[in-house]
Amino acid sequence: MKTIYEKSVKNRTGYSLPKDYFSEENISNIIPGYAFSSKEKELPEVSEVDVIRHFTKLSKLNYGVDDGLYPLGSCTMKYNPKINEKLANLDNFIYAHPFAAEDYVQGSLQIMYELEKALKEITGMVRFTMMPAAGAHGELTGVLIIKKYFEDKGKPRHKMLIPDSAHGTNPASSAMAGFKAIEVKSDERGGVNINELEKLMDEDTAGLMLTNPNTVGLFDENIEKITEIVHSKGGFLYYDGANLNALLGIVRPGDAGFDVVHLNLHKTFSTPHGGGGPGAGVIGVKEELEEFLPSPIVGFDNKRYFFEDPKKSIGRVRAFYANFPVILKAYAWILSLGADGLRNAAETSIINANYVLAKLKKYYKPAYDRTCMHECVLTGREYKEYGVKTLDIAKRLMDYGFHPPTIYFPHFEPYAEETIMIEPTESESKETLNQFIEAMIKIAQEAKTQPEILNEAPHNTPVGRLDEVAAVRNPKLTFKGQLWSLKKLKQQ
Amino acid sequence: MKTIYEKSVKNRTGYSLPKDYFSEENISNIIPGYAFSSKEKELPEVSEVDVIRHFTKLSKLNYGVDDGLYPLGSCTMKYNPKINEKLANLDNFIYAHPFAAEDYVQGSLQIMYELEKALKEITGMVRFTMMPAAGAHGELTGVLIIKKYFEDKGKPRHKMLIPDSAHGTNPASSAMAGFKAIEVKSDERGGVNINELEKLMDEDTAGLMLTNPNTVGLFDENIEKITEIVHSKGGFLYYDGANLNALLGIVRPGDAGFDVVHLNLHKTFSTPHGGGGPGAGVIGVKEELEEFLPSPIVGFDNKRYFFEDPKKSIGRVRAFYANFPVILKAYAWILSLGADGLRNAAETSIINANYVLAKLKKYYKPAYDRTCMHECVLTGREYKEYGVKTLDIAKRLMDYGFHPPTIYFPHFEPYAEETIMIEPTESESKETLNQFIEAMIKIAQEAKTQPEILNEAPHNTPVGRLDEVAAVRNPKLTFKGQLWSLKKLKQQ
Amino acid sequence: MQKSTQITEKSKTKMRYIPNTEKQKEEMLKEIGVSSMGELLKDIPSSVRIKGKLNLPEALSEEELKEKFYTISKKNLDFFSYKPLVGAGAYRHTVPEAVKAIVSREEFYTSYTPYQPEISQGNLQSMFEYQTHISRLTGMEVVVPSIYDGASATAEAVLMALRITHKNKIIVSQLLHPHYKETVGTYTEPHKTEIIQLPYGNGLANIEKLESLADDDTACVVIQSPNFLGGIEDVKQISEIAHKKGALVVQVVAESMSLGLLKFPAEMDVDIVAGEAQSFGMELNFGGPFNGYIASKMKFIRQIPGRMAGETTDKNGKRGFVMTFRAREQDIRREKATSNICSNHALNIVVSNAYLSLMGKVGLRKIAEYNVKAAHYLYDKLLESGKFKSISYPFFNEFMLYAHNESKIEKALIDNKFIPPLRLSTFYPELEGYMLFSVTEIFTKENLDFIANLLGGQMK
Amino acid sequence: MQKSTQITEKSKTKMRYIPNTEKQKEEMLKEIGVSSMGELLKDIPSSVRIKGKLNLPEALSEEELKEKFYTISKKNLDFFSYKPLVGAGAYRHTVPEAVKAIVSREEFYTSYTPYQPEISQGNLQSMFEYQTHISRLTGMEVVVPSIYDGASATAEAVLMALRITHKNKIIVSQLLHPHYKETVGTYTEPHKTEIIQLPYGNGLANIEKLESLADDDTACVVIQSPNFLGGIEDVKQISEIAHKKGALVVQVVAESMSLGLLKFPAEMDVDIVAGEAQSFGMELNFGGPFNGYIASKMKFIRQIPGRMAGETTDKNGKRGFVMTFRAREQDIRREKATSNICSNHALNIVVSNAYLSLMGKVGLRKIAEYNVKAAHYLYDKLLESGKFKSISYPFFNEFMLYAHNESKIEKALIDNKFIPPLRLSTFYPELEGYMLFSVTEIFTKENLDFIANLLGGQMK
Ligand SMILES: Cc1ncc(COP(=O)(O)O)c(C=O)c1O
Ligand SMILES: Cc1ncc(COP(=O)(O)O)c(C=O)c1O
Repeated sequence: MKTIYEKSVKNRTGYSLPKDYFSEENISNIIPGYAFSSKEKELPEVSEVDVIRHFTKLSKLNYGVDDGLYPLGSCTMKYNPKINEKLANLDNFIYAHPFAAEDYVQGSLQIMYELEKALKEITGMVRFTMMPAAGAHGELTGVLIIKKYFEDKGKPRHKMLIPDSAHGTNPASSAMAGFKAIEVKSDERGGVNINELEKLMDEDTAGLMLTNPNTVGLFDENIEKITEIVHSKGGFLYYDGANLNALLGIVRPGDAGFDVVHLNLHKTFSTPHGGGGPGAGVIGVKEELEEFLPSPIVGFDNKRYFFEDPKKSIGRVRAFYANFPVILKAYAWILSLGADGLRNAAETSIINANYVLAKLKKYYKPAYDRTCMHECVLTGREYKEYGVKTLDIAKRLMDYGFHPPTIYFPHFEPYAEETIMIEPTESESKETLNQFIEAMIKIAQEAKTQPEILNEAPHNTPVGRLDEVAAVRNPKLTFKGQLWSLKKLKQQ
Repeated sequence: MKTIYEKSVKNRTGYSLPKDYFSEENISNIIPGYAFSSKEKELPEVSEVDVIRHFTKLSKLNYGVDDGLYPLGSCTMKYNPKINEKLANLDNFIYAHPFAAEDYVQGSLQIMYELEKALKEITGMVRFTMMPAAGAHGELTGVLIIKKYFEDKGKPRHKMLIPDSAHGTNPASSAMAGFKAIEVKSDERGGVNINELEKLMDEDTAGLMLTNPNTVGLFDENIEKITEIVHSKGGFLYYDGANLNALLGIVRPGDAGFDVVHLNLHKTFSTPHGGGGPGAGVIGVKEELEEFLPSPIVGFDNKRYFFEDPKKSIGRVRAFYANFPVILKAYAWILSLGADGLRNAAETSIINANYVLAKLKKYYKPAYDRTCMHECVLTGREYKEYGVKTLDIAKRLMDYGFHPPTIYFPHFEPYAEETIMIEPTESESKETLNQFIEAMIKIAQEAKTQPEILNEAPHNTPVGRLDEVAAVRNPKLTFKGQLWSLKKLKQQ
Repeated sequence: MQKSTQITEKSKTKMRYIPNTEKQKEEMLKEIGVSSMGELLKDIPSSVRIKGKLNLPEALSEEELKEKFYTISKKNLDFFSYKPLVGAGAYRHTVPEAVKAIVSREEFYTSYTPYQPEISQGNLQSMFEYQTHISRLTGMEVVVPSIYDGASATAEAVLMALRITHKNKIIVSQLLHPHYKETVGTYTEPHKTEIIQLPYGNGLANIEKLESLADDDTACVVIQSPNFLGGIEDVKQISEIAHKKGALVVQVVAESMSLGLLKFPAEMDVDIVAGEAQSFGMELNFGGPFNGYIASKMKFIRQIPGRMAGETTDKNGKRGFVMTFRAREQDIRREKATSNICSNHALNIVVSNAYLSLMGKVGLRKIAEYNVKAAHYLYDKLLESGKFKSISYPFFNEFMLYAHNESKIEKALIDNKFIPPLRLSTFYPELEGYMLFSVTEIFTKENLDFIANLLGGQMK
Repeated sequence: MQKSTQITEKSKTKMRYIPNTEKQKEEMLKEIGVSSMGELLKDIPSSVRIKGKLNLPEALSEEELKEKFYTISKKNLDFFSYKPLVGAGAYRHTVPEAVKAIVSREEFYTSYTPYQPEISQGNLQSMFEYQTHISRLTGMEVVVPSIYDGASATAEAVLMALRITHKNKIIVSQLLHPHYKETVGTYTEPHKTEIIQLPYGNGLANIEKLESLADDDTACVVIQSPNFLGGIEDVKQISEIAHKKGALVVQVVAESMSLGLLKFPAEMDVDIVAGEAQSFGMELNFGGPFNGYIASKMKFIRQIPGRMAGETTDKNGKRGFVMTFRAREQDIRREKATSNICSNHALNIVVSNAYLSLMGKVGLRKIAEYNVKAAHYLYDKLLESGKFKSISYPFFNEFMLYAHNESKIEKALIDNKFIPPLRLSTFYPELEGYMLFSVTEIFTKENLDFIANLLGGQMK
């Protein structure tokens, strides 16, 4: 469809402005010549009607959780309750200025404080920062805290252990925090290879970043052993909370020995993914790390909420306190479920994933042949011989009306190749899963009998398979139109 | 797609309830046996996720103004501004109870009062009731007022004149108000046949219901003559305001001699049509009819707003005061446009309609070959010989992505048959109209060359052409499922 | 009006809701083949044209508009926080936000009547589903899913009964909502229908009197249950009496939540149900838009007013829905139509469909039960306090009590953020001193204890 | 935690967000081939399991939840009615409701990163359009449409400059937003980057000092314009000095509305723009989520962090959009990625795309002009009053004034429903007594006259 620029008509108007009763003084007398642009910038000119229709059309080219199953593994695409959207949009919250005095934002502070309290209970951690804007941002914050701890002790450490099954953000965050990322192999049961871990863990190693259940959907049975090994060398255990959904009300990472935890509120705690964000990657820590948290955090003296500054803070990782509406929605979700509801969510998500696994394992060999937690990892390996890639399988699923699962992640040899990572979450009903299973089985048959249908898929989508290579070879990153180039504009 | 009943699963839950701390008293002890139902009623059992997805899917089977051109003649499908939706949903308005004391609803009353003031200025009328829920409801109210006026004078009248071009609600409303509806023919210029009017108008005739511009989109040039004839016999001129959009800021019906006016706020004043309502059909009257308005109406003593009761009110036509949010949105629209904006809307709507007329008249013979006001009436007569009905043309338009215009209305001989009534409104851009015109021209060609494409149209819609005859022959008005019948339930 | 000569000039203000630019309009005028806008207006005699320009406030920007309406809204009470102890035909129930999210989809609220079923299946299937809900709540076979409101639905049901029976006398319970009664009066006035009042006593219609009032000229008996005082009528007994005289029974259900708990009207041999569905997901909105419905037996289908959806198939046999039995309607039958109704309150069909789907079989029952329990709890507590007197009658979620001092009660309640009950003397002079309390699931037990304390204890 | 043995039993509470019923779950367990839920949890050592049950408040119904949050929200000021005279990196501009209606479409807010472009064209095209907007505002060729916020975008831009130049020293204007400065510190800390402060005077960076500070080891100069005091810097002159030393120039734009009026950063020879787009349609929301962007020259594309959309075609030659230059990202490059960023603030891309489309070429300019006029109007009025002192410097919509009595001013403003300006001493001890005023288009001239009167006149 046309871009908004292709709908632009000279002098068309989409804005309204307050009446300008100020004197007709020439702006160019106020703004210094070195900075004043004598021309308007070449944005489109469209009416409100045009804009509403344009974006309504665009929206219909998208697929959201409200449209159906969205089984992206590791992403926990659960239902986003409507009441939470409403509450996050209350005027007194959305118009709150971050520099308004504490007395004027007691409500906002209360939400932050109370969510923290609930998260402490859910995770078994001691203190949280709400600041990180996403999981990866939380990881960076978390590993910086660990780094600072060792520096503060006068014994800086330089390495961070990361399993081969870890999400890409884990090594990337470690690297950003100045650590050398050291890979730990998975064993044949899908967990951390304990022997290797023992070998790698030393006193220059700050710790281990672990996702548990990990990205093959398995709970690491050796968690106690792992904790022991890491702690015995004075290291910290970092919990990547992307998969906490499986453990709500069943295991608290804090109890399992984790020292730093990040939670993806946009996953486990139901806040919407927004086409890629904003979410929140809040970080919880144990006592000894508390004083390193980013500043400020929220305190309460039983009368009044206030900001306070951790003594040895790593400093800010962004301008203000939190992605506030995300915080609020996560809290609303917790309150709506209560302790029993959280456990129900975890258990149902596990049942749903195992159900898919049980029904599909004949057709798509699992990475590990065990029951799983909240997500299962299958593979598309067997269809390679028919000329069908895992990508083809995913694309074909769209023709059946489903969002494809995560593919090619996790990726590590020899267990996890051509992976199809399916996370149905507790929001999916048995009927929906059955439809999905049926489609997957049909596709398995098609792969053998009519592989070209898969190779050419998708067929029923607004556009067909797109050429990603061409996009890099001949980069078009902005709309050019016939008229626009910066040089031309400057010359005018 | 499946109905919500087909998605029901025993014991599934979509509700949440406040905690019930009342005693476990048996309800059947409270409710008398003659009325107590021992069983739940057989509604579906679905979760919130199911409901959201069900209705999201349903929504995508619909076409709204935000999806594109919606040129339904006589319906004024203009853009519904988003800010107005927001304002109508402010908490202090939506939770206001109609029996709250006047002092607590001064805001709501102010909105009603101020809208009335604006409408008085726009129409030239003296007093309004906000009560009628739609145009037809307003018509009934209006003609009841006229009826009561004559009864009050001790000289009841029994007939109401209605042009053949009038909307069906006009005769239907007259009949409901106990009038005999007398048809007045249109002349060859598309207006009221003056000679006939003169013949028909007598002292047992309460008046004439006129739409101006009328339903063929023409302003009745003889309006002064018409007024004179009706008034000379002591009759009243009723203005069906469905087409006021053409006249905003150009003509005030009150100035043109109309005594009663209904406005469709959901047409001219931009409030959304809601898939068929709610709208509002407010009624304005001249002095001599004021005391007959439904009760209550809103007054203001320069300090305080209050309800007041017209002395000889015809009585209520509904339970409460108005479709309040509709009132509010109409007022917001007026304030956003101001006097100049209203006139701009009228003029642009006229230009848009004439543009379509000019471009299409070669292909679809107009009912009258004149310039039009805010809508134009074409016909599909010429394609009959190719076996193509006007209905086929309309259905085919959907394949091109447009909502079809109104068809087969108006219908009167010999001028208005196989009519295609196109009202683009001021919300449409030239580019959109060009696309529509192009589609219409293509269809005209298809009609001659491949009529079966039209006969079988639409082809790209969620369902194909539906069998309306079968729906009556074998009525299925509710979902039966396998299990449900009242008799069975009673027996259980 | 303001005087001005250059109107058409002035109308050139840019407006974000009007895409075409001045330049485009000029181009279009040329392509139309006229020399100016004026030429398109030539049919309008100058005598009827506006001479100056409308005298309206200057156009506001969106932000100015927003400030204005926010300011006006604050002249109302903060109604969210003031729970109403008044119902009387307008009930504050909880409305799940999911319902609001659904009707905020543009496809629902910016579309119109499904004249073109192929691109209106969303609305049509929703009508069909809602018809099913109401059918399963009332036991009736035919459901018109939208008449403006309960009052106009009642009036239309009466007109329907007149047409079916060809009689022109009706008996109306005095405990029919007074506004509904008035509306019935307005609608029947042109037909000179004779309206007989059925008196009441002890909170219920006086059924014995009905025996003597009903006769062979009676078209119908109009009985509301739960009645205006919340009283649950013995509708079956009324039906028996009415049917003996060949009269139809129109049951009015102003509080449709009661259908979650009470028997099917069909089971009470009611012929026509006229209902108000506001309790099914609609906010109070100062009294509207609500949504009326009419439900009746199959045999009356050709006399029913308003739009209905029916199931059918497309040319490939695929299920679809259409508006059906259209030959009753004004656009086809004009003065012979069963009603003049055209636009109705369609969006509220979606609202109630979503609401009833969410509540479902069990939820609706539970809410209805909560209403009964909560209302009786408050009733008992207030009576216990000795500050109120009552006659006792079976009621749903509304009840009347005699209060010694209405204005003191009103003041105490409003000071504590509750909207006071209705003074029944507003409509029934003989009930001077009585107040009509309404209690729904928005009241917690804690709220009710507080109110009972407030009105029964402290207050002197 | 609460002690309890029967957890799995208790988890059987019905929940409207969880469709599967207990019965279905049992069926599914059977079909999975396990005898109980417990069997699926067998990998979890009992030592790490929760022994009791989480100690959380009992689950709330939707209405209870709503009441709770409404009540909490009222502990905040009625912020809609309190216009802020404070900006400092968070600006209250008007947000058209159309923008909010658009991002309330579930297709936008319930979807995720467009990993599957064929069913994500809505997001991808919107990214592309927004990249174009920012490109046309900054003059840059490459735009990353979403980094979390302006502060983290600035930090990422610095890291990018370090990678490009292979140097490890940066010069940072003291008038960079203090929070941004702190964030840059946090991000560069692990790399032991040397950070040199560029001092200021007279409301602007001290450019002369730059000459002496910049050397061949300098990776980049980070300059904010408009700076934290609202001052408009001569960025071109800064670029000249920096480039002479082989350093890159990172321009930070914390108030992107200024781009409506000021020259393209590209025209000032800036290498990387790190911006905060909050002013383009985002509400304040207590400070987030906002949305950062990075824009730079084409030659730096392989060092840029974050997700971008690019145009391509499908197999039929139809235009479509994909995420592009993905080989920079963490999911592909892991520890060698240009950043760890994964989820960003994507929904705000849609917000700003809609906002900038609505404002358009003319609107954005007019708003920027209004901001300048209004801010200077208040500045002039306040100075005239003689109650304030100032140094004079060119500013956009923020300015600092010396106030004799900060707390009196704060009290007068809050009493009259304005949020007071920022005390600059919070961040700059040397600016004790100075306040930073922000004036946007939400202030009418009437508002400003009132404020000028209040602060300049009556108040002693
Ligand atoms: C296991 C894991 N860790 C970390 C992340 C990063 O989280 P975010 O995208 O919120 O930065 C993800 C996101 O997909 C993840 O799946
Ligand atoms: C000319 C005319 N009059 C009256 C009406 C009836 O208005 P409503 O549908 O609001 O009852 C219409 C509606 O389409 C109409 O076009």
